[in-house]
Amino acid sequence: MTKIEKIIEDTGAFDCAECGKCTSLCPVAKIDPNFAPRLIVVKAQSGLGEEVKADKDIWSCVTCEICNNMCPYEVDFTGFIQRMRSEAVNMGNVPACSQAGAIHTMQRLTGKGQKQNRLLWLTDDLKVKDKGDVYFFTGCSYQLGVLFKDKAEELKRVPASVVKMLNAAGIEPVVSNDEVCCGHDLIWSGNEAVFEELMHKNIATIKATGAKTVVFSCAEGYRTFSVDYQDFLGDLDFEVKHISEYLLDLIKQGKLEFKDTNAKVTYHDSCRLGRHMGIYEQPREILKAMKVELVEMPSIKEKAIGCGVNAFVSCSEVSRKMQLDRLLEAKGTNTSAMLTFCPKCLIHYNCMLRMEKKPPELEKAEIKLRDFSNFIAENLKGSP
Amino acid sequence: MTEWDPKIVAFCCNWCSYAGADLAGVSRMQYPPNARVIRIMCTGRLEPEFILRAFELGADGVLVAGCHIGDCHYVSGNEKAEAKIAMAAELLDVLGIDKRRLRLEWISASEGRKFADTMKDFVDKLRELGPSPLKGVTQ
Amino acid sequence: MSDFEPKIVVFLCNWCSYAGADLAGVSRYQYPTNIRAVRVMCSTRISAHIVLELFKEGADGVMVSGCHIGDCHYINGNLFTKRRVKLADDLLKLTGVEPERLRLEWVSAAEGEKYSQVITSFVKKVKELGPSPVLKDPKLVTRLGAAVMAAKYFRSKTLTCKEVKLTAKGNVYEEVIGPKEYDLMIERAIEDEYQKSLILTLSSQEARSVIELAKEIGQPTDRILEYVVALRAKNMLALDRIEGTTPRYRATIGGA
Amino acid sequence: MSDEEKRIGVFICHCGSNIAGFIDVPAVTEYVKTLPDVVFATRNLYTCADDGLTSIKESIKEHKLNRVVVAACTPRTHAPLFQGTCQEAGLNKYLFTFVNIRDQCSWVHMKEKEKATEKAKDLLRMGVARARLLQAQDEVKVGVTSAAVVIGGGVAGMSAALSIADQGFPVRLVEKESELGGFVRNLSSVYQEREDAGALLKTIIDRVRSNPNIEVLLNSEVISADGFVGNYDIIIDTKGQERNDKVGVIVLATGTREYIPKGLYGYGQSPNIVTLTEFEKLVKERKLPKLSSVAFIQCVGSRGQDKSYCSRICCNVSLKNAMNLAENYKNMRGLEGTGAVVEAAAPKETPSEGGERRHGRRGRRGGAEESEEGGASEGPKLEIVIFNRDIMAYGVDHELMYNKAREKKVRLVRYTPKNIPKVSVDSGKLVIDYWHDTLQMQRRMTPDLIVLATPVTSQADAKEISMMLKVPLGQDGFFLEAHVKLRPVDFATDGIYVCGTCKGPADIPEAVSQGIAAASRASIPLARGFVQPEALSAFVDSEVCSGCGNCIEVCPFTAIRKNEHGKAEVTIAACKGCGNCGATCPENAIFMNNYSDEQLLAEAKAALQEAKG
Amino acid sequence: MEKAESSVLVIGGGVAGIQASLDLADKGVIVQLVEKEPSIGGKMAQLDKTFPTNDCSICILAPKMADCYGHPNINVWTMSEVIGLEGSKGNFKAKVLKKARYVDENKCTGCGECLEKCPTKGLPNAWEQNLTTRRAIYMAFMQAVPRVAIIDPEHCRFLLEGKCGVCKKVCKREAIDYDMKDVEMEFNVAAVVVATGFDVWDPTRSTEYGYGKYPNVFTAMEYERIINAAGPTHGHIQRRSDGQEPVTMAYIQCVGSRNPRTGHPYCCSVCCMHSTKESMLAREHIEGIKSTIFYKDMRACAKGFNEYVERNKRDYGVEYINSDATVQGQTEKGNPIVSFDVAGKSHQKEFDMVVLAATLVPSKGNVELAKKLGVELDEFHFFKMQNRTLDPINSSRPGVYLAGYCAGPMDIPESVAMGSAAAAKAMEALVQRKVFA
Repeated sequence: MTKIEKIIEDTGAFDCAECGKCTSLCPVAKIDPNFAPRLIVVKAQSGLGEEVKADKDIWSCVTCEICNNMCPYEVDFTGFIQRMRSEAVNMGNVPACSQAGAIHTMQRLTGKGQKQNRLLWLTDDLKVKDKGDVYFFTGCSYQLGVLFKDKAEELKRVPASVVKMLNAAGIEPVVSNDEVCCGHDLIWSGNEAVFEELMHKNIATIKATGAKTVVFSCAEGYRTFSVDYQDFLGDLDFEVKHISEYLLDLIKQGKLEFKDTNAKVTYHDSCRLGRHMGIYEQPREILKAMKVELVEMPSIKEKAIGCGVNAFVSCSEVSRKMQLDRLLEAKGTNTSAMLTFCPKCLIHYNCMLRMEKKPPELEKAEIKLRDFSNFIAENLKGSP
Repeated sequence: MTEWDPKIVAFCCNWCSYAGADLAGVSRMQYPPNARVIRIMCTGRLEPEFILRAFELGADGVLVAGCHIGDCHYVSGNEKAEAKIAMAAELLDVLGIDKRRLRLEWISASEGRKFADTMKDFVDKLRELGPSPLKGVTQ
Repeated sequence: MSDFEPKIVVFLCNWCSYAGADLAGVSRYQYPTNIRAVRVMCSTRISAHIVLELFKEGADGVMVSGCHIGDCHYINGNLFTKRRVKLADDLLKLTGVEPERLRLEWVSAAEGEKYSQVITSFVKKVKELGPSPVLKDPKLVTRLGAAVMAAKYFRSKTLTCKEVKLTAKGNVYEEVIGPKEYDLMIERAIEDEYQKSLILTLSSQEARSVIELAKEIGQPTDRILEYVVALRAKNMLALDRIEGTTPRYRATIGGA
Repeated sequence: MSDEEKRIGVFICHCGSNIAGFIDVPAVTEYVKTLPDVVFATRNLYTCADDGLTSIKESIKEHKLNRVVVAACTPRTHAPLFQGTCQEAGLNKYLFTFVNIRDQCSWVHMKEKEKATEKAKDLLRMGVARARLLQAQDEVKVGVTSAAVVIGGGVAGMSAALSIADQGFPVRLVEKESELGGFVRNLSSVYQEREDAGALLKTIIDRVRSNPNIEVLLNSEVISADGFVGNYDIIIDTKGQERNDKVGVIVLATGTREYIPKGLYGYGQSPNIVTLTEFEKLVKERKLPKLSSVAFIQCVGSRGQDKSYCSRICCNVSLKNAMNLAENYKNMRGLEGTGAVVEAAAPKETPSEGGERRHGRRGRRGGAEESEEGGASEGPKLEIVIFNRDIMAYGVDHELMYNKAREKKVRLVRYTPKNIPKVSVDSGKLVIDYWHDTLQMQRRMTPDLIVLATPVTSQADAKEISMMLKVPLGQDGFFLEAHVKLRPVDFATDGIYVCGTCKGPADIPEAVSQGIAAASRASIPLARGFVQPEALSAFVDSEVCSGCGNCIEVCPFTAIRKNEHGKAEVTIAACKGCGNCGATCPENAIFMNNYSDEQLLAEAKAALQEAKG
Repeated sequence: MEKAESSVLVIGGGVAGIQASLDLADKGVIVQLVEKEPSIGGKMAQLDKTFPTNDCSICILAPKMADCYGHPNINVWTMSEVIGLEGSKGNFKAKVLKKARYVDENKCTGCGECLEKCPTKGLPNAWEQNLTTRRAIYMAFMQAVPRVAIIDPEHCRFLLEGKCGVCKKVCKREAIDYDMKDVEMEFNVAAVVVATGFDVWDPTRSTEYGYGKYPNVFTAMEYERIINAAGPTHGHIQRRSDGQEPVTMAYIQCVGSRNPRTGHPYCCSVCCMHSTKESMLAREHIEGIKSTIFYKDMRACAKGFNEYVERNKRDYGVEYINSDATVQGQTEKGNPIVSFDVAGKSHQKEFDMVVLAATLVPSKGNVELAKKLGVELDEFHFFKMQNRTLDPINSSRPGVYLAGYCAGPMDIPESVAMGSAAAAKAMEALVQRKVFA
């Protein structure tokens, strides 16, 4: 069995009945009619795998998983794309990464074995432990906040916000300076080798703390642990939870209280958290518990429009159009902020909002992007 | 690695610093051989990625040298570089790479001496800091 | 003419149109009171002569309503209905009674509203036409009598039931006849039958000469002569007496 | 009867205010009393209520009524009730008539009370006119021969025979071949469960053979059938020996045969181009050649290529065979063991419940070995392609098989009639050049075997049987049932029923189902022991009849035939009273019971008289 | 009570159940026909026309309904459900719960006076797919059999608050009975025929079609009512958003079916054909209407179906596009935008109206009923056949037989045939009982 055959086998690409539903739903195909998910899969099935590997379409896919979610035959399109990308890279079809690839390099660098300073955000008022049941995977929020200072500096505050929330509920999470990048952007840009290294490091780090539950604020880290790590390693020794799930439990137990706020917000389902992981209701329920008014955009949940970029490999006109569509929807809600758990969404949407020549429709848009965890933490009872 | 010697990647802008380095040469000013100079048109062109890549590929230090503020051949490229370097430094810090391993200097075409001194000083500093923390592991 | 309330007889097939008429009632669709419905099992039951008989009795209008083509409870009865109503229509035209007084409609069991609309429009049409001229005009009565007779004739009846056979499968020589050709064939046959019936009817009242008949019927004498010869050959018409040189004929079988 | 004094009683219903609110019922009642032969007229708040019905019964006795008219809602719902009431009072139900003054009068003229009242009077006058001409009718009871003949011993015919027999009636099962089984004898496996077709047939044949009510006549044909529902005289020919028999009902299950694709897709040019049924035989006889690549081509000769219809079953048969090849090729060739042809039918896939699996991935990268099927190691895989226009995997099992086939890497390539695959034979090698519609490119494959899925078609003797039994064939050559929706196993002619593939393509469960259904219909007259149609039938006055045969031609139920005197004769048991013959008869020799010309004209003409008073 | 040896219980009064009942009753068997709705007729009564002949559905069904109700051997129990089945083949004891209708079936004449006077208006008319309203006392539908009113106890003011009583006042037949109670009945029967039919799947659960979000997206069942002359719009095709007549229409196939994700991986067998029929009828209603059918596989695979589809293409100009399609938004005018894939290229097209061929799924009540009957369901909640090839009519319990869609997807003639077949099986059970008793 060749590698491509194995990929087809594992992702169920042979189940495709060529119905075309994926294309009809695909946000990329809508903007670029020459792109069709079904065509990629049918080509691979029909013995034209080499062509698929060499084609730029492999990088045009935004891996938003609308197709996966709706494919009647459960063909794992994004899984197929993810794995074909690594094949593509091997044959020299490489993506044009944003920021010349700085993000990917930064991520690779986390795993070189040096002593990092990952916990710079950790102030004295925050209570954390070295060993314990609950591990908080901080991810690269802070680093991204540094790297995108002009676009998303608030990301630097996310880890602190999460610890603050957990502390407020009486939980002292474990955080570790030995943690490395989860590898999300690496696996999605075809670098399986380094991804695996990072994965093993993280698993070892978490194991060493004795954690039974690992919580994430970052949607991508959550997805990577839940899907990709398990794809390589099988079941993990610990439970993987998103902060929204985790917090909602705490809220239901009455362990968290919020101050009165008359904020009116809208919520953006990022593809990783929503379609990839099926977390739609928890963030909404948290907002309800916070008594924050939620105004929904027209496309939400499984139909939510994505940010148009994945793993910083596919920033194009398609991305711009998708971002614009989403921001116009957000503008239509007349709310003070669009909340999201995905740091990338924050960066990409802000990238458009802060463009020097932004589209005229956005000229007067008051919409602001906000990280959800930060927003919760700011509204905890007793916070300034 | 008994004979460790710092490796430096130096990004020099075409108009000022590269000319300054030339001048140092023309003037036969001696400085340690640890730097590999990469000419760029302007420090404004410098991407943080270059710095990160340099370290990833084994550099012990990165030097960025451009025109003095106000002298930029492209008006304000060097101002942008300043911001980027600051950001890169902060990032290096988080990554556990001492930010002193990254150095930004303004060296004009006439400052051959400054170029040579900067190099000497940087190599000394790096010797103090020892090999890049990324090394030992990548082998 | 505003106070003219026509009397209209409507034949409804039991399975579709009668149910449709009931549905109009159940749904309270209102329509004029002028219609008098007669229920039959299938619209195919209504032969042309029944329709013509009613016109002869002074009906202001007659409507036949059955299932839509293809919906017939008896498979294809309504195909024949179509033919039979066409036959009545052709004969009606020959008598000089306005053919608009006869109508064929398909109303299904779900079409209560359509039924009320069909009735409303038909009543309106008949009101526009005014009262039936038949009862005031003995000539028309005679002609309708002849039409009734013609409708009952072998040839008319046989031809009307052979449409499918002749237009689809062909005659005994396996010649398939086109629908238009078939229509034309029927029209000609019906006209012949009608004229013959009229001759018989007129000559059953009193012995008639060919010229008299030609005048009464409004056809050329040679044509009437042909019919007279044909009828004599079948012993339906006999020489009564010769007045001068003019032979006068009398029908041997009763006219209408 | 006609001389008898007519005594008509009229009952007018108020239906609460539904009628009385819009029609002056008392005035109508008074008017009715003035009509000839009306000896009694009354009105009820609800005629259908107990007191109303009692009043009808009592009045019949008290006033010696011999005709009853009820004016009320609609006969469609209420006529049977009043007819029953008349019968209870000893009055023949055909002496009852209904006048619709609610659904077709009061409710549709709610704002014109005066005119509606006039109309109601007219309607009653019409009803009374009709009532005067009503005749008592006896519903004719015709006895039934308590036996059935089933023509055709395939699965449909056997199923029909079994069910009729199990309902307690003797059955002759007539099969023209020398053994039972029909078309299924050609097949190697049955696709629903992919079980052995031979074993399945054996089960059914054993059931038939051991049923004491079934007489199996092999090498036999029904060569003549005469009569009508309940009473058929048939002649069965067994190898030249004729046997006269009497049966009450006939079930047709004459089956089907495969279309031979002469001149299509290189058929005949290579022994490795076979039809689907020939392929089944190869499998059954274990003569399958060594294969590395197989192509199935669907819709060969069907869906407009020669036959206009879709043959329904071939997609699923091809899918079954493709899957057998993919899963079980070794066993199919009989290289191993001597067990059943298909041993290792895979367990039925349990599909996942709604949306829980967000990631459709079937194998993990880490766990490659465990997820792999053993098949991969057994040398090169068999390439299987099905060229199709649409896959007709209707229903549950077929669609699941379709999904499963793709999982097994059966490739499905769609073609359109404009771009059909081209088969060529190049020095013994098979080549298929085809246009891939999704990829929009010309492609080629070189299979070892090409299987052409051709439709099933009607039997050669279908026309003969159709003429013998006077039952129609459709345009496609299959027998035409009475109504495609609601009478799927009946013919328009009572007493003859149809099931299985002689009526159109059907798979085995469908044929079985239809067979049992036909048995149900056929055993109705057998169970009743008689047929008793409503007394609405036509009557031929044989004195007047000229024997022209027009009526025979128009009768949709073949209820009229020429008797030995050359005159038309109506089989009352088969007549439904539509009146087509009556309207057609050029001699006016046909009289319609209960809907005679006289009655219709009397009713209609009464409408034209001006109402008095 | 009837003797078991001459009685059969039929559950479900749709076309399959009616057929089974009539076949049995014509053989002299006493049939207890149990229907949970207020009228028999089932889903077929709701359809406008039937394919491939475009016969008027209610026209051909109504005589059967009337025959069934009026048959001396059939007892029709509407508003009733089976709540238990004891015993064994040949000798069952069935418990049936007849729910209170609050209107005496023997008295009500179906005049409808009460319907006009009832003050509680505006309740959704489920039979008309909620496209119109009814009152608290209502008739199941125009051609209902029995044609008897029914009171909705959840909305009747009298039943809820003890005030009102208008219907009782206007009913001169005194048919209204507010004190009516649910009644439990018991029947001795030799066999049981299950014919519970299907439910139409609610496509709001599949967001890709925008049903419920975009007003001009309809289900096929809604559309059947819309084009029906007796339906909520009197047969005029109108958009939900503005009442306008559509000029372009799209029909999307396999909505919720052939989709393992929705739990319905199977093909419902009829949608290709009913969409073909509906597009044909659209053209008969509106001259010049342009219809497009989006399909995965055009399953026109029974008698006359392929020809029907070809005729639709040729004579009615209906376009067939081989792609699964979804509704991705709507224009300002409320035109749904349909997105689809032709030969690997994405297309978006707006239509005035979209009709979804929402799949038909086993009746919701099957799970509960199967428990009560002691029979097995398959994983999709269809009643399980004992053996698909050999004994497709038998359920897993001897003496209980299956007919119609409750045993798997099928169209009307198949359901009718299976109705007859189930009757035959039930008859066999009766005969065996007599022989071996």
